[in-house]
Amino acid sequence: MGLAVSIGKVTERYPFAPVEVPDDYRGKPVIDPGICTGCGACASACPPQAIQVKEEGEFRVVHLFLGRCIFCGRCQDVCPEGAIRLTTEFELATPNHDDLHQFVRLRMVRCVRCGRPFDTYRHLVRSLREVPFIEGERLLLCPECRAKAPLD
Amino acid sequence: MGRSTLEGRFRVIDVSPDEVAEVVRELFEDGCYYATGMGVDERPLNGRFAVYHAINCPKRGVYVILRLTAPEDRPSVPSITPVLRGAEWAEREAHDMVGVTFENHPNLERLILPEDWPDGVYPLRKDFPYNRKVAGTGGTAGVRGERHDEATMSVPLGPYHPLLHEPEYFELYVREDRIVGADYRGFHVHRGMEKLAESRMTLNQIPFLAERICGICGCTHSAAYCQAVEEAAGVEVPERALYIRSLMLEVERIHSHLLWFGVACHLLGFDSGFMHFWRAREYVMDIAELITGNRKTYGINLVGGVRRDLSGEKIQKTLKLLEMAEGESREVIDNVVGMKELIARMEGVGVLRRKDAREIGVVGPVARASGIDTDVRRDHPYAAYGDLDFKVPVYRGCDVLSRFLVRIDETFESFSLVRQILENLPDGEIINEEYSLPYMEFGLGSTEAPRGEDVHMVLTGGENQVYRWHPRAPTYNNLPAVPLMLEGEDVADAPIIIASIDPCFSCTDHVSIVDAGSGRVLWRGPLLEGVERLRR
Amino acid sequence: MMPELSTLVNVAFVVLFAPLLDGIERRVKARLQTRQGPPILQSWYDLIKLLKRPSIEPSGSFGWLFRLAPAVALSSVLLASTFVPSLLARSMGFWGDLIAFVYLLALASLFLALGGFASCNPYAQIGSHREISLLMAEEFSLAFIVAGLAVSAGGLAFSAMFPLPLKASSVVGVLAFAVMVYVSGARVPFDVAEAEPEIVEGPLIEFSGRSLGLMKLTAYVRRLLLFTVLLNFVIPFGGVLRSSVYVAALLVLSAVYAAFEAYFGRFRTADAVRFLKRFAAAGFVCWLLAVLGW
Amino acid sequence: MWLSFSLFLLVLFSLLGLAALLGLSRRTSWLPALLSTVASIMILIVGVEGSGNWRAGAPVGTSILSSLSSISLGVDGLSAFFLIILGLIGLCSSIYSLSSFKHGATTYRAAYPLFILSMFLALTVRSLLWFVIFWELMTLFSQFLIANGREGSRGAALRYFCTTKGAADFMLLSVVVIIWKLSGSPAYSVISSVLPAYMSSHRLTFVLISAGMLTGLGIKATLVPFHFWVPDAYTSAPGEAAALMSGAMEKLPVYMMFRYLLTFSPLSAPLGLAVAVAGTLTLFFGTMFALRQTDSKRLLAYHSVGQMGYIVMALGAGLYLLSRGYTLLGSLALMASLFHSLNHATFKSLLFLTASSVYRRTGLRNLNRLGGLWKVMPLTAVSALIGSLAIAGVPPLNGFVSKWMIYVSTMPSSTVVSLFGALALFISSVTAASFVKYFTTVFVRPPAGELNVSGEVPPWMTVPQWILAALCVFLGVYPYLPLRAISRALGVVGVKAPALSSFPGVVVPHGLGNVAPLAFFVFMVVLTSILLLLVRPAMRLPGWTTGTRVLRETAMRLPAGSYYASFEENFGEVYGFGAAVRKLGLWIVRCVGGVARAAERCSADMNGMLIGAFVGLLIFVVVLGRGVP
Repeated sequence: MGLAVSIGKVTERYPFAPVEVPDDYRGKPVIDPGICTGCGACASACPPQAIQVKEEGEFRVVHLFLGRCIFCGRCQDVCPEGAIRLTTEFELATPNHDDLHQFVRLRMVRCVRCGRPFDTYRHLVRSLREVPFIEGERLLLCPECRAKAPLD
Repeated sequence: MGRSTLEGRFRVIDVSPDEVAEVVRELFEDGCYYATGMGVDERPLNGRFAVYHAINCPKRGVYVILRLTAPEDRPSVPSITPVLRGAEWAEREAHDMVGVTFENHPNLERLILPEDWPDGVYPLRKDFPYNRKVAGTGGTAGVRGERHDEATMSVPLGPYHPLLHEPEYFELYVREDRIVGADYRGFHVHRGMEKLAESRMTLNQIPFLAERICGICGCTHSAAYCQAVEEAAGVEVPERALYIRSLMLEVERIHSHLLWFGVACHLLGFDSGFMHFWRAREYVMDIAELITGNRKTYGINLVGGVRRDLSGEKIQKTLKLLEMAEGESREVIDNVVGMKELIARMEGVGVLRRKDAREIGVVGPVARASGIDTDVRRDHPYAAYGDLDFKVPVYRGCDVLSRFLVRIDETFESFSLVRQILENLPDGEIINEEYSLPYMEFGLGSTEAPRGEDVHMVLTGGENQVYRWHPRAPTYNNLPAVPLMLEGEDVADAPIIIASIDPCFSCTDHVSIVDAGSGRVLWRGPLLEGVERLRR
Repeated sequence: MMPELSTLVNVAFVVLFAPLLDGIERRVKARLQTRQGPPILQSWYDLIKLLKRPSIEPSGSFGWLFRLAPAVALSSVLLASTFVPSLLARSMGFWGDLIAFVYLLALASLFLALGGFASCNPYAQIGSHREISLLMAEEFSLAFIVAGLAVSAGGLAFSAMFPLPLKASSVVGVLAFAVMVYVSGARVPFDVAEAEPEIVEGPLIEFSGRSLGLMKLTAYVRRLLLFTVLLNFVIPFGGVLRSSVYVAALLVLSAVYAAFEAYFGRFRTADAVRFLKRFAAAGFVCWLLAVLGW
Repeated sequence: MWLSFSLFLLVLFSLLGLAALLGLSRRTSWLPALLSTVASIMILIVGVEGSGNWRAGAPVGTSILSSLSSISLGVDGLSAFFLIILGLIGLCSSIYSLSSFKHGATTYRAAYPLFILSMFLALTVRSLLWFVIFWELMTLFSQFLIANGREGSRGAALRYFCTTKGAADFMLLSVVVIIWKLSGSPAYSVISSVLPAYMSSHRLTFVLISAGMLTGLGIKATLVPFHFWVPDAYTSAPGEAAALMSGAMEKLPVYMMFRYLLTFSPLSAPLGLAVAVAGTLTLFFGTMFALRQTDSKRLLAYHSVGQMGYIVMALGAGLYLLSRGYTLLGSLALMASLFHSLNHATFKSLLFLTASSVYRRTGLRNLNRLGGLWKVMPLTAVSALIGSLAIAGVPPLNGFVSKWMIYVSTMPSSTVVSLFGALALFISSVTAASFVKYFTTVFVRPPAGELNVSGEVPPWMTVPQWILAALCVFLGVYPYLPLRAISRALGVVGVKAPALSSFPGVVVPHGLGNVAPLAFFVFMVVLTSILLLLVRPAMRLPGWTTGTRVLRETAMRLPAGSYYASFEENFGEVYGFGAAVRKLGLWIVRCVGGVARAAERCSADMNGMLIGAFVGLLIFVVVLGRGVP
C-alpha cells in the first residue's frame, strides 16, 4: 500500500492564478502590419494554410486565421522581414469568431504601362535595395510588361 | 563532418508473384517479422499497381522490402497472409484504399473504409481527387455477435467507453464473468492524412502533419518521416541535429510511459497512482516546453535537421527538471510496485504467447514482454542512438505485468539516455537545407516509438512533393493481438488488458477518407450567434 | 425532548450532513493526490444540480420499477435514520433494532440492483449482479459479527446494544464491524459494482437527473448511518457532550476512511468475495468470545 | 356442538368426494375445482373457528384393529392453525385450477380433491395410527398430482412415491413400537399422557422412536439430506399442485413434529439440538443450491427446501432453548417457527403460481431463455415481485417479521443456537439474491430471442396470486392476528407464548429486540410515493451502450447462468459437500426402504401402484393387529 508518496498541492488555481510560460513559447502568432511587405513567404510555408494572401482591388490582404493555426512557427522562420512572430499568449478561446482573424491590408502599385496593380509598395521599396539602380524605372512595370519592354 | 546514419537500412527487392510466399517464409524462419506494407498506384509511371511489403530483419539490421507489381487491368497479387499472419491488415488496407486484390487471402473484408462506402471507389488511387465527397450507401455494421448463444452475454466496449480514450469498438462475449471471445472494429477516426500529404502539401509541411498522427508520440512520427525523406534524397544531417532529435524522442518516451502508468493505475481503480504519475509527468512536459516551445507536438523536426538549438542555460534547466522528474517517478513507481493487490491484478493476465506474438508481428514493449528481443534503436541505429549506450529490457512473462515492468525499465533507460545526450552534445549546425529532391526515390524511416516500431515509407515526387507516403504506427501491429489476450479472462480485466498494449487508435487510424461517425454540423460561424440560433 | 421531535432533528441532520461528509472525504483524497480538490460543499452543489434536472428513462426499460428503485432506496435508508440515534440520543428506538437496520440497508442495495436490472442496460445488469454478489459476501461476515454482538450485549434492541458492554468480544466485534462499515460503504477496493472504467458506474448508468440525485443521496446517507451505528456502539454518554463528540468522531472517521480509500486499487468481484469470506473468521472469533462470556 | 361439526364434516366429505367423481369425467373440468374451492373455504372456517370434536364407533379392546374400528376427529388450536394454512392454500390453488384443470389428466383431477381431503383428515384425526393412514393416502394422491403425464413426470412421481413411502414405513415402525411398548391406544391424548414419562426413563427407546419419527417426518419435510426428491417432483407437478404441496403438504410433518416433540416426548436438549442442526443444514444447503438453478421451478423447489429449514431450525432451537431454561427465547422461537410456516405457505405458493402462469404462457422454465415478460404479464409480474420480496425478507413484508423473530429468538442466547441464527441471517441474503435472479430473469431483462406470448393469464389465475400477495403484505404489516392464533396453538402443546403485541410494534422484552412493521409500512409508502412524484421522468430515450448501434439487444443481457458466478465460484466447496450429503441421503433411503423397492416393482403403472399401496397398508394393519396380545 503506497502510503509513502508525498502529499500536498501541486495543481495551480488556474484560471484564478496565472501560469508561467518560457519566453520562446510558441503562442499566438501576430503580424506586425507596419513591417509586413506581403511577400507571401509565410503563406506558402504554412502547413495548415492558416495564412492566406489574397488580392482585393487596390490591396493585397494577408489573412491569418487562428482557427486553423497549429502554432508551429514556420511563418516566423521564413519571414524575411521578421514581421510575424509567435507571442507567449495562449488563451485564445473566445465567443466571438472575429477575434480569431487578423487582416493586414497593403496598398499595391499600379503598372505604369498596363495599369494593373501588381505588387505592394512596401515590397517594391524593399526590393529596391537588392536590384541595381539602372533597373529602377522598370520596377514600376508589372512582370508581363517588364518582359515585353525592350532593354535600352 | 555531417553524416547519414541511415546507410543500408533497407533493400528493395522486386519479387515475382510465384516466389513471394517462399521468400516470406524463409525470412520469417530467419527471425524476421512483418513490419508493414503499402499499395501504390504507379500507373502514371508504368501503368501498374505496386505492393511494397516491408519486413524487418532485426538480426541483420536491415528492412527487406518486397515489391510486387500487377498490371492496371488485372490488379491482383498473391496474398502472403497464409504464410505470415502479420500481413493480414496491411493487405486488407491496400485492398480498401488502392484496390489491389490479394489471391487466397483468408478474409479480404473491409478494414478501414466504413461499411457504407460504395464499392469500387479507391481513395488512394491518383485519379481520386483529395477533396471529393462520397455519398454513403447506408450499409450497416456487420461485425457484431457472431458468437452469441443464450448462455453468453455480449458486452459492448465502445466506441465511446470511458476506458477507450478514442473511439473504437470491442465486443466481448462473456460467460459467467469470463470472456469467451472478442471482436474488434476500428478505424472510426478517419483523417485521410496520406491523401492530404500526397496531394496538397509540400515536403517540409508534412512533418507537422505527421506529428499530428498521434497526440502522444507525434515527434517520433515526424522524425520517421524526415528520416525516410533524408534516406530517399541522401541528405546529410548535421550531428547536433541528430542528437537533438534523439533527445526529444527520449523525452517523448518518458512522457508517454508516465502517462501510460497513470492510465493503468486509473483503470485498476487506483486513482492516487494516476494523479501522482501525472504529477511526475508534468516536469517532462516542462522540459519539452522549455526546449521546443510547446508541451506537446514539439514541431522540432524538419527534413535535413531540427529547428531549434539548445543554449547552455537551457541544458542546465533541463537537467534540473530531469532530476525532479526522475526522483518523483522513482518514488511513485516504488510505491506502486509495492502494492500487492495492484500487482496481482496484472500478473498472469492478458497472456500473449511468444509464438503468436512473432506471427502477428507485435512490436515494442508488447513484443519485449513476450520474450522477443527487438528494439529499432539498437537493431537499426538512427539519429544519435548509434553512439549512445542503453539496455533493452526483455521479460518472458507474456502478461500485463511484464509489459508494465518493461515500460518501467525503459523509462529509466530513457532518463539516462537524455543525460548522455545532454552531456556529449556535439557542436555545429542544426540543419542542412542544401539538398535536391530526386523523382520516385523510395525511402524508409523507422523509429522506436514509445509503443514500438514506427515505420514511414516514402516515394518522393520531385518538385518539393511526395508521391506516396505511408506511415505505420506501432499500435497497428499490436492491436490484432488484443482479442487473443482477452480470451478466457475476467471481464473486470478487459480494460487493463486492452490498455496494456498502450493502444493509440488515432495513430492506427490515420489512413482513410471520410468520417463514418460525423454528425451534422449545427452551426458554423460566430459562437455567440450560433448559440442564439440554437436557442431558438 | 419528545422522541418524535428529536427524531425529526436526527433525520434532518443526517440528510443535510451526509453530502457534507462526502465533500470532506473528497477534499481529503484530493490532498493525498496532491490536488486542490473541490470545495467542501461540492457534493451538495452536485446534488442540487441533479435535483434540478429532470430524469430520463431508457426506452425498453422496466418503467415503474426503474422509477420505483431510487425512491424505495432512499426511503429505506431514511427510515433507518428515524430509529438510529444520531445527533440526539433519543429517537424512535422502538421502531426497530439492529436486525431491522441491517435489513433496511440491504433493502437499499437490493433496490439499487433491481433498478439497474430494470434499466435493461448491459453494464447495469453486470453491475447489479456484482452488487448482489457483494451483498451476500458482506452478510456472510456481518452475520457472525451481529450474532457475536447480540450475545455479548444480551439482545438486539438498541437499548441493549448502545453502548456495548466492555468485553473482549465487543471490542473485537466493533473492530470487525468497522471493517464492514468500510466494505458496505462501497469504497475502493470494494466498489466493483460501480467500477467506472469497466462498466461505467454499473447500476447507476441509466439513472439521470433527480433519480440519480436520490441514488447519490442514498449512498451518502448510507455511509453516514453506518458510521453512526459504529459510533453508537462506543459512545457511552448522552446529552450535548454526546452530540459534539459524535460529530467530531464522524469527521475523524470519514477522514480516516477516505485516506484508506486513496491507497487502494479496485478488486475483481471474485477477490472481494474471497476477502469477505476469509474475513468472516474475525466475526466468528467475536462470536466465540461472546459465547465464552468474555 | 359436535352435531354441527359432524354435519359440517358430512358436507365436506360429500363435496370433495363429488369433486373426485366429477374429476373422472372428461367434461366440466371447472366443476371439481369449484367444489374444492368451496371445501377449502369450509376448511378455512374450521381453522378460524378452531374447535370441535367428532367420534365414530367405540374403542373395543386395545388391539390395533379395534383402534382402527373407531375414528375420532377433532380440532384443537394446533391443528386449527395448520387447517388455516391448508384452507388458505387450498382455496387459492383451487381457484387457480378453475382455469388450469382442463390441462390436467382425469386421474389428476380426481386425485386433487382427495389429496385435500386426506390432508384435512390427517390434520383432524386424534389418533396416531389414523394419522399415518391418511398420511399414506395423502402421499398416494399427491403422487398422482405429480404424475400428470408430462415428459419425465412418471419417473419423478415414482421417485417421490418410493422415497416418501420409505418415510411412511419409518413412521409405521415407530408407531408400532409406541403401541407395543404401551399396549395402549394410539390416541393422542393417551400417548401424551403416558409416553413422555416412559421415554424419559428409557433413553434407548426414546432415541429409537425419535430417530424413526424424525426421519420419517424429515423426508416429507424435505430436510437435508432427504431433499433430493423435491426438485423433480415440483418441477413436473403443475403449478397449483406444487403450490398445494409445498404450501400445505410440507407443513404436515411440521404439525406432527410439534405434537411429537412437545407432547409425546420429554423436553431434551440433545433432541432439540439435533433438530436445529438438521434445520440449519437444510436451510443452508437448500438455499445455496437454489442460488445456482437456471430452471424456474427447480429454483423454487430448492427454496422451499431452504425455507423448511428455517421452520425446522426455529422449532429445534425452541426446544433446545426451552430445555436449557431460556423460556422466553424458546417459546419465541416456537412462535417464529409456526409463523414462518404460515408465511412460507403464502409466498411460496404465490411464487409457484406465478412460475406456472409463466410456464403456461411461454412453455418455458429455462431462466436463460426467459425475460422481459413484465410487458405482457404485468399483473403476474407485480405479484411475483411482492412474493420475491416477501421470501427475501424485505421489511415490512411477512417474511421479514417471521425471520426477524427467528433471529431475535436465536441470536442473543449465548448458546450454539445463536450461530444457527447467524447462518440464517446470511442465508436470507442469499435468498434475496436468488429471487432478484428469479424476478429479473423472468420479468425484467430482455429474453434471448423472441418469445411469442399471447398475453396475461386469465383472471382466475391472477386472482389467487393477488390474494396471496395481499396476504404477504397483511401478515407482515399486521402480525397480531396470526400471532394470536399461534399463541393459541402453542397453548395446546403446553407452551406459554410471550405477549409481544405492543402497538405499533412487536417488542420482545428485556431489550432482546423490537420492530414496528406497521410504522415501517406507513413510512415507506408515504415517503416512496412522495419521491415518486418527484422523479417522474421527463422523456424516454434509448439506453446508452457506449455509442454502439444495438442491433440485437437480446444479446446484451445477463444470462441466468452468469448471475453471481464469482460468488458461487468462491463458495464452491459448499456445492461439493452438498452433493456428498445428497448421496448420503439417497443411500439411507435405499438401505432402509425395502417396502419402497417393493412398491417400485409392483407399480409399473399408476393403478398397480394404487392397489399395491392399499394392499400393503391392509397387510400391515392386519399383521400388526395380530401381533398384539
